[in-house]
Amino acid sequence: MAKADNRPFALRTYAPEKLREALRRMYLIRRFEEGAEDCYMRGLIHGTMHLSIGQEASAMASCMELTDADKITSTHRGHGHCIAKGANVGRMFAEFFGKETGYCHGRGGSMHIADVKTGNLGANGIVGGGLPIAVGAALSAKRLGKPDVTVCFFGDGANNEGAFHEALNMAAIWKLPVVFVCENNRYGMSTPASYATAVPNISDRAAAYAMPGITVDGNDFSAVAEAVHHAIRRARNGEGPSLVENLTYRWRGHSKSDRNRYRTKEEIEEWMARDPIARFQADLIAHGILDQAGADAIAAEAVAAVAAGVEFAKASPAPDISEVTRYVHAE
Amino acid sequence: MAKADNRPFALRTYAPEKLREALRRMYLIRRFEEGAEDCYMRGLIHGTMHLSIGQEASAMASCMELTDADKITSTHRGHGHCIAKGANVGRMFAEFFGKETGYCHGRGGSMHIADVKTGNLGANGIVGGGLPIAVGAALSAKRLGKPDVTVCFFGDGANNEGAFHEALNMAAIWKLPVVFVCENNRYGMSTPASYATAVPNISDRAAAYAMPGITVDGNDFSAVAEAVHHAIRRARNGEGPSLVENLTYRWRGHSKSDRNRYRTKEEIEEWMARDPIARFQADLIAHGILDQAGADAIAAEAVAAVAAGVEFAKASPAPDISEVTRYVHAE
Amino acid sequence: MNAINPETALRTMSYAEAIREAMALAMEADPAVVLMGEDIGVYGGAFQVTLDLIERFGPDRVMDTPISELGGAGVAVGAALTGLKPIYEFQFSDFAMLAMEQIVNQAAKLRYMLGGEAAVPVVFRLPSGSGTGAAAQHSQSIEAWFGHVPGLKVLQPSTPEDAKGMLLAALADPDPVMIFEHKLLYKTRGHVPAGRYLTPIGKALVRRTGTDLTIVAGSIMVHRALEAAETLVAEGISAEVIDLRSIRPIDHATILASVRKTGRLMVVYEGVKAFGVGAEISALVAESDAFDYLDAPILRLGAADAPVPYNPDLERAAVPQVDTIAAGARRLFRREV
Amino acid sequence: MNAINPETALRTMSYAEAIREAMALAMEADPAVVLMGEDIGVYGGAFQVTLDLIERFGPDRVMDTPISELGGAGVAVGAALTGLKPIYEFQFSDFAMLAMEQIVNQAAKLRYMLGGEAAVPVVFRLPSGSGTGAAAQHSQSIEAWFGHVPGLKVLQPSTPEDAKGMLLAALADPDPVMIFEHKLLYKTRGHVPAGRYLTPIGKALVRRTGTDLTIVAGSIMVHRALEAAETLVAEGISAEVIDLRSIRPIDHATILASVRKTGRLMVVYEGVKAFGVGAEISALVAESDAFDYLDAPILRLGAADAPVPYNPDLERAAVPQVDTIAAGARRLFRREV
Ligand SMILES: Cc1ncc(C[n+]2csc(CCOP(=O)(O)OP(=O)(O)O)c2C)c(N)n1
Ligand SMILES: Cc1ncc(C[n+]2csc(CCOP(=O)(O)OP(=O)(O)O)c2C)c(N)n1
Ligand SMILES: [Mg+2]
Ligand SMILES: [Mg+2]
Repeated sequence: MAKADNRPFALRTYAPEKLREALRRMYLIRRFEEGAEDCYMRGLIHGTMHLSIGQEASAMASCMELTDADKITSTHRGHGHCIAKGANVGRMFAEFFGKETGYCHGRGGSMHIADVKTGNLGANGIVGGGLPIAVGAALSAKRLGKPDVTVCFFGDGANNEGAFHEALNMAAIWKLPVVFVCENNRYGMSTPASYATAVPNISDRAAAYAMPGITVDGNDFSAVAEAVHHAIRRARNGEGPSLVENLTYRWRGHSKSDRNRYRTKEEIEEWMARDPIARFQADLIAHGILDQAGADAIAAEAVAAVAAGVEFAKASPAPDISEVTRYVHAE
Repeated sequence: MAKADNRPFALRTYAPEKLREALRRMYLIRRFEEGAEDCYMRGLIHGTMHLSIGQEASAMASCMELTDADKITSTHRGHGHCIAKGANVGRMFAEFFGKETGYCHGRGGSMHIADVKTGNLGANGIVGGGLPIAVGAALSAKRLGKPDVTVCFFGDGANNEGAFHEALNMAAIWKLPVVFVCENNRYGMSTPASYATAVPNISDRAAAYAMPGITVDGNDFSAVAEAVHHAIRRARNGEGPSLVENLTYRWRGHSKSDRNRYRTKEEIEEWMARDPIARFQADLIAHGILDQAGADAIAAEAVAAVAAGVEFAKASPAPDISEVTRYVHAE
Repeated sequence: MNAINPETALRTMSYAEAIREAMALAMEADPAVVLMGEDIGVYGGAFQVTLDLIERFGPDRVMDTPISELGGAGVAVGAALTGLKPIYEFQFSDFAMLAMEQIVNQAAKLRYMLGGEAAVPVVFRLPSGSGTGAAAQHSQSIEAWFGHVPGLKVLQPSTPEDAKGMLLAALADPDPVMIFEHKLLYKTRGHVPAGRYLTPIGKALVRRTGTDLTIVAGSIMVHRALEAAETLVAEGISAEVIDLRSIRPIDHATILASVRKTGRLMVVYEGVKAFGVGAEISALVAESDAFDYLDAPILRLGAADAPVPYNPDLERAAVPQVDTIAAGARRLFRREV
Repeated sequence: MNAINPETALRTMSYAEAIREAMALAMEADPAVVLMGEDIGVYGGAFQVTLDLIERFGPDRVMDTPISELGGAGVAVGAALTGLKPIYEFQFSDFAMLAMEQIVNQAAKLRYMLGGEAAVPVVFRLPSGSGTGAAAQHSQSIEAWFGHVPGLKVLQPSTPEDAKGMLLAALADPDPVMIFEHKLLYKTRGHVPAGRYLTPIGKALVRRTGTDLTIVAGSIMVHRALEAAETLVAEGISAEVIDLRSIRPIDHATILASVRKTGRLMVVYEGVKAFGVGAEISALVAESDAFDYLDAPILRLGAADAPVPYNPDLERAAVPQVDTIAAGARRLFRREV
């Protein structure tokens, strides 16, 4: 009998390069959002943005098994999903800067960023707005006979929208290949999930749709990867949807205008101590997939990519002011 | 020790007069709807109507403990609820005839019939439309310090509306005095509940709102009365909402334009054999609360009341055509 | 559909049948076309428009949806974004109010928000209008709202021929299209050409030429306006009747040309008068050079300022009828508006 | 609110503070008044309008709702039907699209459908408009839609004084009222009388008198129109600026009187031009006797026919600004529209 493999799921399942790439993308998400925050502070970006710093494991581990043909639907807090799915940070910055080279040609901004070519159907400014859209994407795959799955990201707050209920029910009755990934960061804006949601775990609601539901430590890369892996396998096998709840936390405020009146410094610090990137990196090093020098190189690469992305965005042209109605309809 | 009372819940709980009155109202519902159907066939009523014949136990047993201060919200299939809650069939017919003496002064018709004075906040043409409204009524009771409860009727089809989800969640987090009564007659229009709803019992969804849920034989008066009794007690005690699912069946088509392509004659006949009125009457007779002559008198009384109601409606004046915009705003 | 010879010049069928024929043709030609909606399967739809299609195309392509308009419309949007061409039927246009989010925030805006990198070729069908005794929540005419929404196309066919041609045009369009179908028109009959043809989106049609007065009307009001126009002949009033087949985009040119010719304009529509289709048409003329040709104020005939009442006499009184249209025209000549 | 002497003639506060003062006054006077909405408690609302009210009135009267707009609005409707007077805040007016069913099918129609036997005294507050870089789903101006809905009252205060007075008037009204508050106005300051006063619903206000041109504008556009009017003085154009404080009902009399005087009309609004507020105002004038006084076509300045773009220059270009308003006025004198 072979010796039992006691490594965490992700480490025994994915090739070392794939794991290192995952770490790289997690660093990229972190540095990208810090960079965006910095640009915002310096007045280079207008509007608002919702940072996912602290939630990188949830985004990245949920995308480990997705190809460009697989789809995701994302949220207002979508930079992490976008990068995890394979987007280019230069074009993302360009979008934040409102440039024609941005993913949305400067029309969408942070809340609508999408990269349809890598299967990212877009962030969404409407809480819960992506849920039925994800089910529709899964319906397309099933009807067109494709093996693609759709991963639908949404927050704890979104789970109280009617759209959640309608979408999950339809996905279930039609056994569609979709994985609902709830990123429960404990708050919908300022409102605690424990106040707004009648059940302790959002995955408790999976039973109302006769689908499997599981709650995992969303800052544990491997735990998320494992839960989503099973859900994706189920989806690809035609067994229908699943609900995976990743318990996590955003370090920053809800948006740039958050005055943080609803949570304590202690709570924030407690969660910062559970940094999902540091944890994943430590795991990789502990299991010999990476050494410290390699980790440092990956981290440095992320810094460089972000810096280059900002430069690309700055150097890019703005949309022509006369083209305000361009892209409303097919050309 | 006293001898155990083996009579069905309703019979050991409610006074004989109250039970006989319940039977009377059930007959009234049946005869009223048959009368309405007849008037419709004869061209006296226009539009459409949704008959609840076969579902009388669900309506009546759910209203046994309600006072005029307690509220109900009803549905497009609302005649039974309306009569059970205490409405006058003359004014109901007058409404169907579009008369100024009707409950809605001829503006509403069957789908909007209401009798606010007896606590009926109205039928609703929008499936699921009454669910949040019921929660609002329960909120009023709680905030205004009143002991009133609200019974919210809705169908199996309505349970897939987002409004269901949002309403039940809010009722639960605020522990509001509302009882959600799902009349599962197996179809939403033509669509089987078993197809449209991902779970076998709609009461299975109560767990998603951390509230008690129970499924009962909706044609068994006592079973419904018992389930609703406990739910109302819970509500009045400040313990929050409950979900009661009454399994029942409508003998008629969905509406007057139903061509009945989706269910079999056998199925309909099977359910007609489970007539909730005959069953309740037999129970009352078996337990000596009524004899056959008394039952016949009650039935005859319903016939007479319906005939008188039709006459009242016919004799009533129509609204003045110049008053088409009357009642849009407070006068 | 089966027994009709495509060579026959005058194929007559009902508006509902014409829509059904368009759907069947499209489904035969393109496996990506799917139908979604409540009770559109064995029931055939509340107005029997999809009757028997589930037998022909199966439940995978004629999908009964749960009573979940927001979700259903959203699934259609997501499907359209990823390769299907869904036709989503709202059982009544009133229920589109549950799905405004997906129609307006998502379908209409996705291409733009994504900088042209995505398309949402979805078609929404919406049975609309009053006259059936179904009262306030089942009788509305809310098409004007969607005229206010960039990214949408909004159609309202008045004949079986257009009902078919517009649905086929909508399916050929890469962007979201809403088609308002008047419930009272479903059983009206008319000539419908065989095979596939596209009624151009955004083009109004002069249904009757006249010299003294332009009546712009849409959907069922076209028929009432035509009837009223006939009664006006005896009074020496020659009315031109324009069928406003498309609310978004609007065919300015046809309307303005007619007004320049007649010097008088009346707009007839079933929606509530205020903020309705009439306001937009009136404003288009009032801001154009056709303004100089006007010999009388612009008259709007829309619904009374009330929800649709149940009582049949009130219901009739609430919206323009042949006699009120004719009376409106007369007022324009006496200048008493 | 606390330290201010009610005798002081010029109490200055922000638009947001004025709304807050109105809510606090109403809540003190009437225990039936409750606030509902997302993050209106400790967070103080997305735009800080309800800041600190939860501390004063407690969570039973300042109720954070889950992210459930349809349900939340519906709960407010049900509560209004049964004795409470809820003020429901949509975090952004864009999200009202999730609740159109409850607003339009229920709140607006209940009194009518029930033949006058019920009332729904609910107030919906809707932060609205562009200019914040929040892009297509957080920047819309959809007030025109509600102008099309009998049973509703629709307000758009442009000053702190009106913001307070209209909210108090809305609470005193027995029927549902929607108040559109422009996000860019929240921090603008102005005089606000102390105590309880009601700004009449349905009355427009002449903010600037003039003789040559009538500009009808609402909400933030009032300020831009006033600024444009000043620049026009040098060019010899005397513009009258009317603040369209109420969209439903509309104050015909004030608008028509002004147009009869000036002979020229321009309507400025932030919603999409087509089917917007401008269409209704234009049509009202074009169907009235004021039509005879018009010396030029009626000009509408609304938003570009596109969703609101993210890029700040595009965003600015998409809606009327002071310079485009002034240019519009000039066009009316050159008759090049
Ligand atoms: C329909 C809708 N309602 C409200 C909002 C405002 N809003 C934006 S994000 C947010 C909180 C969402 O919470 P959650 O789903 O938990 O996601 P998180 O922000 O925590 O990632 C709210 C209320 C919105 N954008 N859309
Ligand atoms: C929002 C909405 N969607 C659809 C309809 C059309 N409709 C009316 S009743 C009905 C079926 C409702 O089913 P259920 O809730 O089970 O009630 P039942 O008719 O069986 O009593 C449908 C689809 C509607 N009135 N409102
Ligand atoms: Mg959250
Ligand atoms: Mg049913």
